[in-house]
Amino acid sequence: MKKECVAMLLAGGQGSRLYVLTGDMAKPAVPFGGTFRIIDFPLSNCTNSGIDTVGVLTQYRPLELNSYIGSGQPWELDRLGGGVHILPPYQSATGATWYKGTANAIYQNIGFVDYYDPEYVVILSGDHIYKMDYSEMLRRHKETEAACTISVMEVPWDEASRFGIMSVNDGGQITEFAEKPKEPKSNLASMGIYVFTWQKLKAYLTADEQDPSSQNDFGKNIIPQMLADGEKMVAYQFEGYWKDVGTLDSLWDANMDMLCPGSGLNLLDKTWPIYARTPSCPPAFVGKYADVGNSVVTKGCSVLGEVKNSVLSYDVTVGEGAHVSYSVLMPGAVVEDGAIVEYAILGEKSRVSRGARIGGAPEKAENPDNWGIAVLGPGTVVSEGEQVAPKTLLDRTHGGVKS
Amino acid sequence: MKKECVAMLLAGGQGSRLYVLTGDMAKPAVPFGGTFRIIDFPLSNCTNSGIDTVGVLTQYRPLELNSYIGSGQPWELDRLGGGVHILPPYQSATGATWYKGTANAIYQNIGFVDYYDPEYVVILSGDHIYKMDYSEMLRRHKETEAACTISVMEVPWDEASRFGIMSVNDGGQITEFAEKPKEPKSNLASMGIYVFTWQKLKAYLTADEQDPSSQNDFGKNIIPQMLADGEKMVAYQFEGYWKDVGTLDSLWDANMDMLCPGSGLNLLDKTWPIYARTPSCPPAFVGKYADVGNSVVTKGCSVLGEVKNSVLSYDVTVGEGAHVSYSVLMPGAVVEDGAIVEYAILGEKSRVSRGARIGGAPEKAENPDNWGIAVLGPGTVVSEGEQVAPKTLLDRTHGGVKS
Amino acid sequence: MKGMHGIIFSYEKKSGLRELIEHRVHGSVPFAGNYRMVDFMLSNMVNAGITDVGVIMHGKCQSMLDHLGSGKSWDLSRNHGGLTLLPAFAYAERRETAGQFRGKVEALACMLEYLRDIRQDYVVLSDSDLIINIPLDDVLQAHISSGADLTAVCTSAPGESSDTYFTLDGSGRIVDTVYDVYAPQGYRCLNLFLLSKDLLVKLVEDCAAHNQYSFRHNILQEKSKMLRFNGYVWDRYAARIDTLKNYYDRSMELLQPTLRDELFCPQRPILAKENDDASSYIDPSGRCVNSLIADGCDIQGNVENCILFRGVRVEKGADVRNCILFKGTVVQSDAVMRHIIADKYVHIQPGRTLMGHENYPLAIARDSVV
Amino acid sequence: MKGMHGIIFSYEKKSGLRELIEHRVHGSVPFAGNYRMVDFMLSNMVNAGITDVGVIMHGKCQSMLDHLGSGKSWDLSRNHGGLTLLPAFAYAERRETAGQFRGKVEALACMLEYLRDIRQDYVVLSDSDLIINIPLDDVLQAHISSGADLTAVCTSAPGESSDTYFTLDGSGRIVDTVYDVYAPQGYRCLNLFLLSKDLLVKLVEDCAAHNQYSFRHNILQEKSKMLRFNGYVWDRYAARIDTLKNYYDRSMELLQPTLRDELFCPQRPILAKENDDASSYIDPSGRCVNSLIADGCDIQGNVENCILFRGVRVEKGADVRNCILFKGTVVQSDAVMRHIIADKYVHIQPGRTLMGHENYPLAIARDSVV
Repeated sequence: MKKECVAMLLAGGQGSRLYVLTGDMAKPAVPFGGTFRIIDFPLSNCTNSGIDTVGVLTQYRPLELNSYIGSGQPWELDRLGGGVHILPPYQSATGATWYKGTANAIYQNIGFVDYYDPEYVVILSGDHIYKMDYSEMLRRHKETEAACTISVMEVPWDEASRFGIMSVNDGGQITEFAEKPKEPKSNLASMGIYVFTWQKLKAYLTADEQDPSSQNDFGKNIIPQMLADGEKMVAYQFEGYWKDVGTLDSLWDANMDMLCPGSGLNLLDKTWPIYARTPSCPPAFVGKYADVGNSVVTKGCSVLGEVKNSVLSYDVTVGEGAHVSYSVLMPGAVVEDGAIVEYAILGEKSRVSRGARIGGAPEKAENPDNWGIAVLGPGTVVSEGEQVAPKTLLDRTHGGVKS
Repeated sequence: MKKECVAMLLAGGQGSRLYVLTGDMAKPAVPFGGTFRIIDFPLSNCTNSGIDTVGVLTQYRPLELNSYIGSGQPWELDRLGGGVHILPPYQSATGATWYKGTANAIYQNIGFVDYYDPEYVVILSGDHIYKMDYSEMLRRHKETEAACTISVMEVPWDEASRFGIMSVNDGGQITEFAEKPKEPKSNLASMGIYVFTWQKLKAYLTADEQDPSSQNDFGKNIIPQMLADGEKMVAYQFEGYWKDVGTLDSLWDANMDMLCPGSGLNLLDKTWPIYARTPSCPPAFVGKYADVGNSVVTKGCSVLGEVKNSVLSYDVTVGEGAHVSYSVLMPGAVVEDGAIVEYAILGEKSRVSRGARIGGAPEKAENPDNWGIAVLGPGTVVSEGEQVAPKTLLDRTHGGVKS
Repeated sequence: MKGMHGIIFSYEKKSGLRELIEHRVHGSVPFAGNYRMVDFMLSNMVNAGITDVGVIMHGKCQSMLDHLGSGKSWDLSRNHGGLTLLPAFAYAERRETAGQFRGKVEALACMLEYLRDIRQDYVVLSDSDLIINIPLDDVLQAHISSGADLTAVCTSAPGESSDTYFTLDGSGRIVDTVYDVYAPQGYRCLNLFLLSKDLLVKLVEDCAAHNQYSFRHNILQEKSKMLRFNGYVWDRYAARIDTLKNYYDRSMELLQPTLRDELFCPQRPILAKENDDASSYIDPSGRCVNSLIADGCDIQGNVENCILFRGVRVEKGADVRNCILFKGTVVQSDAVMRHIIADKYVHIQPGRTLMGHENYPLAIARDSVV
Repeated sequence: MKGMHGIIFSYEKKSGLRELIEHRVHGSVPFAGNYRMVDFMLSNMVNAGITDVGVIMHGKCQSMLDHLGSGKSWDLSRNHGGLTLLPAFAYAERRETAGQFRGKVEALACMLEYLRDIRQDYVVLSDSDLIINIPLDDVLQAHISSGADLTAVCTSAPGESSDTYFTLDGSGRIVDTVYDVYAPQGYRCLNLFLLSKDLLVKLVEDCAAHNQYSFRHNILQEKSKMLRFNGYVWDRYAARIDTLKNYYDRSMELLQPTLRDELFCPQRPILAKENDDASSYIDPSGRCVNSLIADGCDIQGNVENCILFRGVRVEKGADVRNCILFKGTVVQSDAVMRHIIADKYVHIQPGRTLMGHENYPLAIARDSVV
């Protein structure tokens, strides 16, 4: 069973910064952009790039992710001799450990990769929204005969200190790597997408595992070590839309980008399709007195009220006289008659009862510095007439208010 | 998603008593009877009994089992809203633990069961060879309105002290349960197959979890506690072939039972089919000078020598002049020209080189008390002319000889 | 094995659906934005626990074949049973023609071997173009408890004069069956029947032996003397669609929430084939009201009282009212459309005007550029 | 997208396979114990990385339809591309007959829309009954590097006089194409062709416009003047089977290990449809030698020089030699069989004797009780 390239997807942990939304699921299973979940992006990128073997590394409530991915059929990853496999930690004859870090997660699954005996491995992250042809990056990796190719993109200079920054010479080779440098020497930020020559990576993973002081992390340990050892590290410059949606704010931002033609995120474009698993629903219904503008609606929706600048996932209901703006409504969310939802994320099957009010516009905030989007976790119910202030996070217990 | 009945399959741990054969896989993935693996029996029983939702609990190297089960298609368990799911331990918001015992494994997956909101749960074990209609047992459970129905079978009185023994009154109700009693009061042994009313079981699992002294085991804790509390416990008497194949000897025995018309284990019988996932191979070839008797052969086999009273799985090769008797040859095993294999189990892709000799007949043993079957682990190679004595266990390192 | 087996008739017949069935059989005509007509009956069957369904095909069945595929979308892709496609090749060969079956019984007679091998006790027979969401397990319960030999689902809502009508007595027994009537009378037959497998095989054998081919004449009318045929009255949403006008009206009805709730009740979901469409985008510059909108649409213009299938694009300034636009229709800027049914991939160029009337909606053939 | 697209012709034609194709097309005739003939070409395609395959069907294709299903067994069940079944309904209707295509080009002309939509650069055309295990990616490499417009796979092993034969020049170019010859000469065409999608569409359009329908005459012979057609010589195992005798001989050959190793090389596995059979049991009372035995057999009697398909039962005292027994054949006690090809579920009663001859093997029709 020989494959040229296998993808390993770090579906990651609990997504603590998204915790209100991930009470029941792994971060990559969080809904995005109406029809999708975050993990649809790397999986569809793999399929469209001709990579048919993907390992998904997760240790946090894999059940939801497992049943979402299933046989991999929506992404054409239900292949004999390949396909998509969920890889939780397991007990082996020599013991059992949870994944200690991103590098350790791959280390623990060397056996899986070796089964396919690939030349190259692509390491992906489960919480990025982007469309990218990995085969182009792989082609460049082969051309330059690099040990590791890292995809990078230009970021504004004033934001560069928030990223892992690469200094690159004229040939595109990486000369220096600095994690969140105070004084960045470059504005090329790592996107956390790597192509490795597998035998090289395997050697470094094995060595890293022997080092008790290591955090077993790609960014902190493996990449710096390879650079220090003088391995050939090449930067692959990506142009296009890319966003890390690891925080509630960035998740909301990315959803809003969908509604902005200039953002570069066009999900109706079919040349690089993103696939998803969705239930069967009748088409969306927009009512006689509805007023929908600059918004997306999805099958199963019923919109009777006003919806502006918002993303409605499937099975969402917006009642008569309700008003929704600048908000993300996840599958099954219900906004009852006359309720108002502004600058908010409503989790799956959450419910805003009649006349309640969630969030508010920044321009109306009393203290603009303390303003933020309001978030309801999955299944959270806000009762009739209740007010939920901006920046409030509510989960199902409706206790844990954090502001 | 309402199901009347969900099955939970305890695919168990490392199978330490089978360890030479399970170096790379969970016990239920061990091959059996030519075309099958052990887990095919409970899975096929579920399908044939009309149960279409099965959770498989495992924490030991789930990858092999995972890719064997895949979408569940060979067992018709690739159902929308149901099907077969592998359930490894996971990290939840409240922490992460490995499965502490059989009851704890179910306890950790209460969420999975509740998702299907069943009336009843069938608890199965992953290392039994038998054909059983669970729907009959379920029917009896409903008729008697029991909290728990335990399937039992009569064992010879002199073996009863090796089993969990049930005392039963005239109405079939269990009055007493004794784990491996010295002086058994009955010869009805528990087969480790339970039907529970789910709400009852859930309550007992939750209570058991609170008890720090509990081993969180069905046989040791849950069943005795329910009996002590006066819950209605009913015995369901099974008649037919059943064997626990948790040891090397019993695994070999059960394979030999296939060749014995009186044993009750007839795998060619199609009225209760057992399904399996097997690779595509050409038909078995039996050579011009082959001599095959009272044996099974499977696709992909090539038999040029003598094979008597043996079970040959797929892709097995027996060379010219080789002699195989009273042995179990797992997929891909090779017996080269002139080699002799008697009373042995050859693991997957193991190889017996020319002129080597594995095992021996009990009647020829120097010390009959110390005789036993010889076992080669998966991938083990025995070199030319080498002798492997009866009762020897060899694994791939070919070091760990144990006799 | 107990339970029901499904048989769906999907061969062509004389039809008033005109352009819509130029390249399709009835059952594969798109309906209600996300679906093909046959999805409804398949979903009814699957929701009632049916695992084995045979689809009898004839004529232009490429679109049906492509649509059904392995049956995976309806959970009917199985190693044993599941979906079986039954094209009538042998039949066409025997009659040395590619013509139509003369009747349902003739179609069944061609599949006798298949019928004899059915492993369930009861068989549900249905056309492929009945739009309904009915709990077939309830029909089975009624069939069994009534002791009837055959149960026919019917409705008190009148239809065409060419339909079949029953007269029921107080016990629900069909005491008279008529068709080609002067005016609708009694209960209209929905061509959805339930009977035991054994009786079905016997009836088909018997009819075949006498060169009888019509289900309604040779079975419903003639056998009702010796056997007990019952009616099961269903007065919720049920549509049998034979004309464009009919197609248009029954589609537009679905803009009423109550009817939609009847047809798409969440306990018995209607399963469609999966697709990869993203959510639909509605621009602020248009007005989009009282419409059903499938995924993947890009709506920049006015859309009012419409049913939009997947991937429809309505450009800025276009004005589309009371229309049904099939998959991939493009309406360019400033075009005006009223009472139009546009088949797949119709392209309306900028500024064009197309007007039908409520009483006479117009259909535009697939791939047309206007 | 680069790469190849597969097209398999699976419609009936005049045939010497008699009983074996009474209820089947060629491609679904069982072969080599575990397989149907079409499995070989499908596996060749899949092993060369082909993801999209169209199967052109006509006539008695129910068995083929059932066999292929969703294409899952060959990893061809895909949301995009994968296996497409192309039954020639529209064609039969247009000609108002259920008759055969007059030739391959006519069949292709009926599928022109499909051909134009092919998303790969190259197309492999093959019959469904070619038994071969050939690396099609090597053929593609040869095609590209030779600069030929079309590459035809051929063999130097002679066949029937009705076959097509090529004369190749030193560069591999086909300089002459003949058929219906007095005696085999040159390289025999295996009806396996590779050419670019664009050229295929152009050739088919051109032929259709001139009412030309024969691939070998109108394309191989007539177009070879203007275009460069090359031969790719394949001299390992390759069987095109047209007669019972031929079927028997090419099957029995597989008892030779070397030929079997060529056809079933592990680098390019031949994929069959999954089945649920247990291992075969061989009783000590019989003698079972030099035979191929599929799973699920129960062998109590003598079996020598045979090919046994799945689920065959040979009872005690029966003596079966030089026979090919299809799935589910039962040979009861003390029956004697020589040089027989028994179709599926044939039942031989106790003590019966059936004898063919090596030069004239006899076939027993499906389900016969002897």
